[in-house]
Amino acid sequence: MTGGETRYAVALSGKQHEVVIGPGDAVTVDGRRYEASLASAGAAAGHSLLMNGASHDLLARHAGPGAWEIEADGRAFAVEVLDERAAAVRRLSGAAKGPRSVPSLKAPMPGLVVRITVAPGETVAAGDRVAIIEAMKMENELRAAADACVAKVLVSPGQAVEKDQVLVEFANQAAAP
Amino acid sequence: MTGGETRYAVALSGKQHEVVIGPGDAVTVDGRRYEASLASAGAAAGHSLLMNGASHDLLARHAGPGAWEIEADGRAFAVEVLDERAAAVRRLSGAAKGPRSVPSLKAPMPGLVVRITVAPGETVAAGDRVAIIEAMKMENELRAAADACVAKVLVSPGQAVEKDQVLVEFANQAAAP
Amino acid sequence: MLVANRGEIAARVIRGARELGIRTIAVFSEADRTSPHVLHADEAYAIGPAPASESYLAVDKLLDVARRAGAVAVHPGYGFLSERGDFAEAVEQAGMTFVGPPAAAIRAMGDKTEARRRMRAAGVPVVPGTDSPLASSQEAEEAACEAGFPVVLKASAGGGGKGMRVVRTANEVGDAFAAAAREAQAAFGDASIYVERFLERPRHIEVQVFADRRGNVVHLFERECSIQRRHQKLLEEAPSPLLGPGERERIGEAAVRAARAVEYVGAGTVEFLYHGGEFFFLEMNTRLQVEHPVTEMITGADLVEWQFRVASGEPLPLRQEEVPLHGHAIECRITSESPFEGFLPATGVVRELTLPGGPGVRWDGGIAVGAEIGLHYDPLLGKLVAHGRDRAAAVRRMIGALAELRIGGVSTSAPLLARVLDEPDFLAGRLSTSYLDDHAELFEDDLSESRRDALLVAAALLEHRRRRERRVRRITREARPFAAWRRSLLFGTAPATP
Amino acid sequence: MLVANRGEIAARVIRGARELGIRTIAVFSEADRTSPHVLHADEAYAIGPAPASESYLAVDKLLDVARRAGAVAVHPGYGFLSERGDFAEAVEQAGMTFVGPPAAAIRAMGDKTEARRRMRAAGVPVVPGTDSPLASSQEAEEAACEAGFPVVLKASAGGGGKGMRVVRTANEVGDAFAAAAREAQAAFGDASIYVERFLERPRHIEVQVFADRRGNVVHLFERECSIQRRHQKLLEEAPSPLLGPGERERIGEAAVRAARAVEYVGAGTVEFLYHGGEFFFLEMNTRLQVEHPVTEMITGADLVEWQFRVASGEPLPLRQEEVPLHGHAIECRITSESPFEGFLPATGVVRELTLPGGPGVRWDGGIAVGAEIGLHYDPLLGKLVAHGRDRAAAVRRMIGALAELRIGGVSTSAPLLARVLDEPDFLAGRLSTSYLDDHAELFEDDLSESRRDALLVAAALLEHRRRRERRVRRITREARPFAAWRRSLLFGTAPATP
Repeated sequence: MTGGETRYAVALSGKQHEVVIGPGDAVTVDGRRYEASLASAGAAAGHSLLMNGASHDLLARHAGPGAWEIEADGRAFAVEVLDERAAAVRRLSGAAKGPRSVPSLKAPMPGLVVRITVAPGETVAAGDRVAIIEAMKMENELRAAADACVAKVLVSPGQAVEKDQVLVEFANQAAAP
Repeated sequence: MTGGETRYAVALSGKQHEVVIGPGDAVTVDGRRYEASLASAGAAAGHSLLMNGASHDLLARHAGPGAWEIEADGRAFAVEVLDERAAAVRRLSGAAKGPRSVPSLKAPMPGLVVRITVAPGETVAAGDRVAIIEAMKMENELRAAADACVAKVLVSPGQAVEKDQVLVEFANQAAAP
Repeated sequence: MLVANRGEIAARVIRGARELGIRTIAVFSEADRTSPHVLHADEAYAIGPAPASESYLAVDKLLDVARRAGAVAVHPGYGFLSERGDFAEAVEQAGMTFVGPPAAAIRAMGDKTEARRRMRAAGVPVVPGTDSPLASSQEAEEAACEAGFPVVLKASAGGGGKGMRVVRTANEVGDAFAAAAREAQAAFGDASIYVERFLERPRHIEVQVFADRRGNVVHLFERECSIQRRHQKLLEEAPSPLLGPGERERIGEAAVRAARAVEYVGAGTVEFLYHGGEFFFLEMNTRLQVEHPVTEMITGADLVEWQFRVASGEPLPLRQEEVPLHGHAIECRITSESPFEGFLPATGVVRELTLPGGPGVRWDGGIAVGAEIGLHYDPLLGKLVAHGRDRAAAVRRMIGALAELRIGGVSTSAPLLARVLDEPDFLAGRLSTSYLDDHAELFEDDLSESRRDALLVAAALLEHRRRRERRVRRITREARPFAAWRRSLLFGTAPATP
Repeated sequence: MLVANRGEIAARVIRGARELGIRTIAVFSEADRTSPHVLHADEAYAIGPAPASESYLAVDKLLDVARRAGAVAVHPGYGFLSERGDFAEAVEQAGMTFVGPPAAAIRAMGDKTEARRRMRAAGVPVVPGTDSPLASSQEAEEAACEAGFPVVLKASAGGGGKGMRVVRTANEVGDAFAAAAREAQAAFGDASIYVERFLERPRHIEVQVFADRRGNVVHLFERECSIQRRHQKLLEEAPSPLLGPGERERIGEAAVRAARAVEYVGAGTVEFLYHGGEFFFLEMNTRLQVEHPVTEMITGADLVEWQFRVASGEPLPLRQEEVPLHGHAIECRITSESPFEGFLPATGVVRELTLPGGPGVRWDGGIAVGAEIGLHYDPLLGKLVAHGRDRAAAVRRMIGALAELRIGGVSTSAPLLARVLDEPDFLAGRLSTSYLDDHAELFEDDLSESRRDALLVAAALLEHRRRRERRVRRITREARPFAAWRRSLLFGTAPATP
């Protein structure tokens, strides 16, 4: 088994790559061949990866079935690993690009709602200010990621919110009449 | 329960002390009263102890029933905690001083036996050289801890030994005819 | 000596005091029970729940602990109560020494409009703007028009970018005034706002000054702090990369003049905006500054030691001409923020902490493994400082140190700072406070092929191993008949044949 | 550039190279796969199993990696192959630069008896003794009698205390000769032994020298390394606390003379024994020394950078009169040994690693959390270095830094060193290589009452909590009927009534 090859479809930043593991320490990425050695290093998530000798100091965290969060140079990347069968199913169902974006504005961190600057029924353009949240003594402006129509405002000024709590729900412009 | 008092007999360096925990954050050591707060700090064994405000940075490891190894200023101390009943039993059986020393010389670290300088039947005085072990490229002389008679030599030069492996067994002088 | 602070600055002050043989007393909120400053102090006392208003800002509790523990002095650090004249006074009235300037100097500089008046009188150049707090957004609009757009609204009691708003047109003034006042109220308990002309792409250059109780005042050269985001400094260096010796002398003298004007004592920082060859007084911070280590590294002076010596009545250890200037130093503020997600505050538990080492590298930290990074306090986790023979050497050393620094469990500013240190304008010393706005490319994704392949391979290998291990576990389980049997009995189905 | 070493020195060399923009290539044995030097290098290659003879000493493997990775230079660090003339030659023959002195200089100083001859010829004072290796224990006894007891037997190929034995009477010579030869053979592959008069309670003072390829030689002042155990240095400082300026100049000049005598190039250390106002040449270490950081801290020079510059043909960056001397620096060697149990080698896994910080503190480490400390290599885990305005300030800073340093999972030398730093003779500078033998009280148990009570309370509280938690778990389990039921079914007894 360890002498054989295993093929995975690995997605990073919305792009899928083919990674073949084996035989032995060989690993191929979209046809580029490497000798690779991965070893756990440090207290928790630290890993050392050597690829053809090049030394990469990484932090890796398992984030769900097939999902890995890997940190390099202090930046975190979400990487999804599918085996061949799962990748084929994913391709057929047309969902290769991951979950569709939910049309809502979530609190990016715990904090206090200072102001909601939109009302239901209003139309906002990408970049428009939607809400102000105070956290760590600083006011943080939250802006619309895309053109949309405000469907629902779920919080009010003065309210404490958790991370990822939905503040405003949108109806996508596309879906709007 | 947390409001009450619990009494322990705590042994350190062969001496027993009475420690009373409670009520609340109060702790009494041989009658000296402190306000104490202990909190885990750091990755593994780290602890912060505040006693009447004085800050102690400790490492603590559970080392068996009632046995704790506590490191302060980089030095490790073995501390044994007995509840009242166990302490009473211990007193009655006269074993308060801990396990009796085993009449043997053990390897203090893994290494290579260079030489055994005693033979069965020989008498050694405390401080006499008994064996030389090489470890980390250095020769380490092992000496007799007490006057004794050599009963058995269990290893020979060139042999690799594990930590705590018995090298030489003694018959205590007291037990000798 | 009681340290009325937390985090890295409390640790720094405790180190300084310990080296002078001074007994150190820490205080901690419930969130900080096992923070480094608690572990390193001789004594530590609880002062209440996490919110600063109920702990680190609670003057009564602090003085109570100081009295009970027998403190003879109080060091305020920076932030919190460090620039509250009332606190300095309360400490002195309790019969203890306040390690900082006299309350009068704090007040003179703390009221930003008052400070502007006094600086102008002392012949220190000041940016055009109002000399008194604005009563309303109406008044703000008028003052703004007078100073000339763009303008900046600032908290009179402020500092550190809180309660600040840049406004480019008259009809934005209203909103900005309200927001700035809200922030000022929250941060300083005082909603007063004043207005100043806003200089486009100025550099932020500040001068470290030190004064003793005998009237001696020296400066320890300048620091360049132009790399900022929303007036929060991210990276500081000393000396400034583009100041000539003549300018260095002139700005140093202006700073000494500013300190003398308020009869200053102790460590202080006079901040200037530098624009088109001119410099303007911005404000004076009447305390030890976050970025004091870069000054320590180029001068060899221990500023916390100087603070204690001055507080105990000793004269300054050096005359102006004796202050040395060796090489170049850079400080990176490592904050719990996600620079690539709009600098959102990051929270989490510190799972790994690997610190860089070697020559010329210094870490001033306030965290340890296991620390929970919440939202109660400033996001500053620690400061990484590098010193080199010259600026290029210090930059290279800092790049290496940032690469070695590993903080697991919470996002930090480190990766952005590593990019700044490798950016041509930064390397050429073309700095301004708009630097980050002008370099949007620093925030782009730009994985090299080898790095991207490394991420892909790491994930694939991890998933591969995980699956293999699961398979091994499954096989092992199936080989233990009781395991399956037990499960089936519990769930009421027939036992599987082993 | 390939670093043919491991541990803290490999990490140090990699840092130095990285700052000069040099691509770094690490090698590692199976025991070091995730060591810091592997993580910090640009590239890293496996060179075999843990025993050094099959990895770090395997010249062929090292050269093979160097060639495959396209290295143009090899840095040997210290220990391992650093003082093997053959290795230096093999590197040069493979078309790469050896970052170290020429093979001839290594050989001249490597053969300790040859070195003594050449030093005597160059007018460098030498301790009385033999100039050629001893053929037998017979010959050793005669030579010893001639030099005058006490004498010391030393490995010709040696250094670092290995293969050394002090002998006080003629009838001890035989045993000591055999033991020294055995150790020398094991450590250096060469059993040659020579004899020297043994100076009672001498001080170990060494001088850092540096030479370029153009014939310039400078010294960077001396280091005092008298705190030793069995000729293994534990604590070093620079400058020496009791050398006057005249003596400093004389010993520096003698060291430069020694380097010139062997046409030295690169970094080297000339070791002297200082006894009753006289100093005697002991040996020259033809490599970077473990304790080089103290010299870096007082001179501001980066010795690894100097090594690379000299190796690439550049002249020395400073003339003798330009070498500065600022303050005082101390280094503590943090080794995996149990100082209170006869310095037994300690093993274990590093569970916690908390490093000190703040001004004037430097850590050069070769370990990380999770590192397994075995017996294959030197016990040096890292070096803690502190710099201060003067010796007293450096000592106080080091005491604080040692208190902050927390290494969990393996015993270290740190607690003993903390005691040394607080001992009156040390503080007064009354040092000698017998210091530790003369201060047995350092090894005694001496818990203060408050510390002892803290240990007792900590243990009692931990046990108290453990019992309470166990009780809670038991109660919880009893409240879940299935748990008991399942157990009883498995073990064939009747179910307990829930």
